[in-house]
Amino acid sequence: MDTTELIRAYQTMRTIRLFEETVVTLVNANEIPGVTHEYIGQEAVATGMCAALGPDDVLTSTHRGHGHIIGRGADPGRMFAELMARVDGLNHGRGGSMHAADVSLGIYGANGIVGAGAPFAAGAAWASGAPGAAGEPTTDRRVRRVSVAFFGDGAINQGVLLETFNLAAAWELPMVFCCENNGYAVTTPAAASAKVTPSERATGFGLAVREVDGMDVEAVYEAAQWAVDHARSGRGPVFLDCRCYRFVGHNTGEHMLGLQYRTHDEIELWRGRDPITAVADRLRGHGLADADLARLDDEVQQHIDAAVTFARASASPEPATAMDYMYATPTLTTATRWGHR
Amino acid sequence: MDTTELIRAYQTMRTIRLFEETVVTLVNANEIPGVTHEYIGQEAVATGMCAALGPDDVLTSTHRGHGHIIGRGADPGRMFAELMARVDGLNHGRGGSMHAADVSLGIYGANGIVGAGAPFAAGAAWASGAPGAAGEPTTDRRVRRVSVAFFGDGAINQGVLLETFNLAAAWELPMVFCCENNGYAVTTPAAASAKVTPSERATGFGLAVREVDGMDVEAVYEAAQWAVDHARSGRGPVFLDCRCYRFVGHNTGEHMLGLQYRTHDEIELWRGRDPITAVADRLRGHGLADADLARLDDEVQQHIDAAVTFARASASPEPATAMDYMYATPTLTTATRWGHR
Amino acid sequence: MTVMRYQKALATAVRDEMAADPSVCYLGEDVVHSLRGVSSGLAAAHPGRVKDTPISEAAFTGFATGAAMAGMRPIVEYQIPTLLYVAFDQIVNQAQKIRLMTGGQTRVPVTYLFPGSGARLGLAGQHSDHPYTLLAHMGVKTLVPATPQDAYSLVRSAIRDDDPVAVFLPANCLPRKGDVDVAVTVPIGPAAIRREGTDVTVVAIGHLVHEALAVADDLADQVDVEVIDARAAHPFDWHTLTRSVTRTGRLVVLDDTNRTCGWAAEVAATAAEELFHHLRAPVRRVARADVPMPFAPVLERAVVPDREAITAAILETAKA
Amino acid sequence: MTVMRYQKALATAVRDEMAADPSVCYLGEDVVHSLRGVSSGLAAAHPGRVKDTPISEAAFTGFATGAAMAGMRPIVEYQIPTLLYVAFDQIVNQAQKIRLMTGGQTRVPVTYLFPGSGARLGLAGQHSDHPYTLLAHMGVKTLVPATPQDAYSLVRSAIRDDDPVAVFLPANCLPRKGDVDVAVTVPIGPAAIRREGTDVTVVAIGHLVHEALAVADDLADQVDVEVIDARAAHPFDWHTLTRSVTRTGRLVVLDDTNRTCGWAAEVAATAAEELFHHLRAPVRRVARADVPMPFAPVLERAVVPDREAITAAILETAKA
Ligand SMILES: Cc1ncc(C[n+]2csc(CCOP(=O)(O)OP(=O)(O)O)c2C)c(N)n1
Ligand SMILES: Cc1ncc(C[n+]2csc(CCOP(=O)(O)OP(=O)(O)O)c2C)c(N)n1
Ligand SMILES: [Mg+2]
Ligand SMILES: [Mg+2]
Repeated sequence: MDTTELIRAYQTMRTIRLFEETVVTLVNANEIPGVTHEYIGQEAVATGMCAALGPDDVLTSTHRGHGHIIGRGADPGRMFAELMARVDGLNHGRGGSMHAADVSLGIYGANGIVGAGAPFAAGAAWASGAPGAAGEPTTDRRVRRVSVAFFGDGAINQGVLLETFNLAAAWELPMVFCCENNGYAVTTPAAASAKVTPSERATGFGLAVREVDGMDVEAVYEAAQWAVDHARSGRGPVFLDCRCYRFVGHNTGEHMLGLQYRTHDEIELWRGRDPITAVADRLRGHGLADADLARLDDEVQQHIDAAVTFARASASPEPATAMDYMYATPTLTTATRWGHR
Repeated sequence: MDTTELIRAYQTMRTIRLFEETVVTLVNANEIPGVTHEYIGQEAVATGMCAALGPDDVLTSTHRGHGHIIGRGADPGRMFAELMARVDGLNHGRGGSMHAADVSLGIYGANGIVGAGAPFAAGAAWASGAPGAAGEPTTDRRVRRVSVAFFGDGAINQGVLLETFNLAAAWELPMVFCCENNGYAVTTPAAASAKVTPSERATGFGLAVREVDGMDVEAVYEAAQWAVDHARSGRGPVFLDCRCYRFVGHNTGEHMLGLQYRTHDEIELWRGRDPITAVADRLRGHGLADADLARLDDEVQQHIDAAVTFARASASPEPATAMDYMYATPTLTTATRWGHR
Repeated sequence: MTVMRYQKALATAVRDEMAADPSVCYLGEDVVHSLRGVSSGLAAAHPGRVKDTPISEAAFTGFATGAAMAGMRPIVEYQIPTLLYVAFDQIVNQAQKIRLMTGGQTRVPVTYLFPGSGARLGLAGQHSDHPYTLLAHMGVKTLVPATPQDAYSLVRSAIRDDDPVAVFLPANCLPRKGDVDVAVTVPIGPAAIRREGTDVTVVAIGHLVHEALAVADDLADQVDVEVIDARAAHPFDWHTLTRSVTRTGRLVVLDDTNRTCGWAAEVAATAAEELFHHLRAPVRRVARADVPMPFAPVLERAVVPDREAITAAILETAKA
Repeated sequence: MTVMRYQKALATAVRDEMAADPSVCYLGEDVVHSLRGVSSGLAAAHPGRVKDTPISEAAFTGFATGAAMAGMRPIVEYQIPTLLYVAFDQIVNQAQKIRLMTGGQTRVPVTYLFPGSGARLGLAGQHSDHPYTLLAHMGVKTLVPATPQDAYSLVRSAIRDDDPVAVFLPANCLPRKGDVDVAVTVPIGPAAIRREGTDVTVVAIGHLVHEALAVADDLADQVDVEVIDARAAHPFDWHTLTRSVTRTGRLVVLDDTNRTCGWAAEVAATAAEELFHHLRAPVRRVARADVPMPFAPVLERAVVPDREAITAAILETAKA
């Protein structure tokens, strides 16, 4: 990455981190209802991956989706508003953390069911080259749209995702499987749930595979560029096995349960590899002064503060609108059922 | 295989073949209701695999299950009776072709849903060594029960089977995945549905894999012995990729549809490798005369004829018994619902 | 207007929509060779828009969702009705919910086709279900056309609808013949009164509409039966039901799903709530017994709604 | 007799059955660390009989089926109620049907636990369902204990039952406290009359039993409400219902699943069929609106049955 790109990556990663730290505060203050899963520690993956995407590309996200959504460029204000269940939220307060989406940016949504979003990415990838779909293949055989499916190491044991690996490989879909291999599915170590690594499994489906240091945004970006180009140029789907770590609990509430499935040492070891600190160090290598970094941090802080202010100012939905958005083509009789409650 | 074993294999294969030919006749004569999927051409797989099993071993079968069930030693009379929906059927006329089972022989059933039986095999395999389960591990760490899951090449794209591959590998279950790779899922060639071979896929889950000539009963038997021993001795699950072919349509009714997905030449090529003819030839090599073979054939014919006679003599279930066997522990209220029809 | 078999009308609807709209595509197992007779000739006419899928119902259902969000209008064919269960999460928890969950940011115009749904003597436990109730309960628009005209027109409406729509095409309807006018539009929603009558309202769906009509004719000199074809398990046309029951005061509901919490329960329950003061006799349901389909045809006949049970219910209701 | 939280009673039932019967085992995601609080300490007490599963609901559900056929009595825990949809085929099309399909050759004694089912303010579209109706419709024995005593005793009955039994443990019940006598057996089947009354029969299930009781107390000087806790969505105790409605002539049914074809529909429909001549007022259902759960708590409150709606339904019924 050149300096400009690296600065942008730093800004994105800082934004995700601060967004997430703010989310934790807001959850604990009961300003955000429900359950959220923080992306803290994994910022390099979403940032590097999204940096390689073009404007028409599509992504599907997970329960741990904030990083992908912010990384892809969604407005933090509307994202906070969504998490805070406000009408100006991305989903008008209908989705919350686990279903946040910004379809205008190709974000087909977080998902509460592990693995379940991946086939959407496959379908969208296909539509980009299918006759009649919005995106015809361009003349040089490069497709307009590449899809990225994000998922964790735990997801690779879920049937629908495995089926999607196969579908993508068999149909040579222009898509990238981005496995955020943080080593755990909630409390369960990846190795307890599978005899092979994610890469080995993906190879067995005929996907092109690369292992990536998911704590290094430049490594992710480089791999992502290769992967997206591979897919876009019609050479078929790619699987990126991004080794990373979450610095915090599975979700905001985990600390209350007192679970002991990772050692203090292990957590500290990975925290020592903080992907944001790493980029800051590199930026210093690119000639940025501490003051420059402080200014960047400050900008992010202001951005997030403004976002929270925006969200707080947004209204709650009206109870009478609870059935809104249910059907795109309402029929007389579906509509009247509401009265029957 | 020594001569005795080979003769037994010949008898089994002939029995399956004649059973299936008789089924076709009975379906066409409307003596068997519903849909049946014939095993004709694949006899070597079930025969070789079942020959390697011990008395406590378990198998799960498929929609194309007659071969597995006869191969495992179920009574053809009770099997015909089941297909003819009679009270003396293995399932008392409740299951039919797609659900035929003989649990006393460890046959946990044919299955109408592709891939769906495999996890039962995994669970039964686990129970064989689990504390409290019927079968404790023997002292030499060899487990009492090995499970075999049969399935086709089309099934390896089905989520539940892929998840079961993983479960078996991760938990080192004593089980054998027996893939009957006949090259097609109904009309769809295996290569159109997957970029890799079944073996490659299975390797990617960490299963021990062997490719087998599924038209050669001795090759299957040898591989099956290895596989069962591998599983029984605690070395983990095995995947056998048995290359074979079905000589007839996907099911008895296919010929009425006039589908053209396999060439005449391809079918003839494989028919030229008829696994039963091959065994007959080898038996001649073992010194059997044509008359000996004719006598064996004759015995099989008599056996099947008697089986059909038995089945035809069996009564239809009484309509009033339609809810029988629904619950193992009926409750007052579940029972009374019948009256509400 | 031509006479057409139901199965042909269904196939023609798909063919006409594929021709009319390049964003319509067709996915399923063995659809290129048209194993189920819905997609004959489609692959040749529209190469690239007809895809044989691997045996991966969950994934190809989700695939259709994503393609729909990206601008296509996929039709997904399931080879067996119970494959709904394998794809269940992808239909009821994903495709169906995405629009509301995203606050209306997207539409999911997918049509799920279940040709040959319901029982067909001898298909046993896993091939005889008729699971339209499950989808109705989950709020999915769920159609069960009874006639060739409806097979044609409702399937076209389903494909043009901007929401997920499931269409069950009962095995017992596929061979039926009837007039089909391709110019006729049948919207999703309104029921059809197939026979007017004054004594008893019979609400039926799918092939049971024809059973109801046959019984009504048989009983014509004793009871004047009104037969309503619901057409959709969801949404249900309460207006037409209300008008009819207000006149007859008597209601029998026919349903080819398990009796407990089945579709007929909804109709009967709503009648008990909203039409109570019009009812002159207890509501009656004729539904499947709560049991997996036993294989033996003699047992199958004992657990599905048949003319005998329908006749008994109508007579009992008329006389109560 | 001790005072226990519902969640603790549930965990104790599992612990006691594991101790009593070596063929009972426990499977699910993160059960070794007991993420859902049901399996605390089990893995240490019974090494080998408690297994953390990969995120493979379909496979581990089928795994339990096979283990059950081989002599075990597995308990399967699902981390989210809607994971039922992912495992749907393996429960409703496999485990539930195998016994009948094999003509009684085998039993499938598996218990499916759904701790924390239903809505819990803010869990949104895919974590708020309460899908007991789906299983009841498919004939699966389906329990929804309301009290700590029932959480203890019904879970034990479920584990000892020789058929698949699903148990939904409503999120809104988990923190409740109550007396638990571990010597008490509660069989699967009979409902419980939680409050006797003469004016209106209210049938409820799960946490709605407590809502019903609270409303009944509130209304005590206007209406004398009888509250029946169904305990099981299937089988339903028609006998107890009949006895009650025969006296009160008025029925309100509370249901935490989608209204359309929901469990309340079954109760209301059967009442309209069998108790018609005893009914003095229209039956009323209070159920969820037919909509995926919207995230915003204010919207969630608008679509689930609440005391206001229950009160209105009871008063309306009492006065009709
Ligand atoms: C199909 C399914 N099973 C279980 C869950 C409950 N659950 C939510 S997140 C999670 C762990 C996911 O692990 P992984 O895929 O590695 O993602 P990570 O949380 O590590 O980012 C589980 C089990 C779910 N949401 N969906
Ligand atoms: C999950 C599922 N999907 C689709 C079907 C319909 N179907 C029955 S058999 C079959 C093909 C199976 O192919 P394969 O596994 O190769 O077995 P074969 O028939 O070749 O023995 C299909 C698609 C089904 N029964 N179950
Ligand atoms: Mg993980
Ligand atoms: Mg095959």
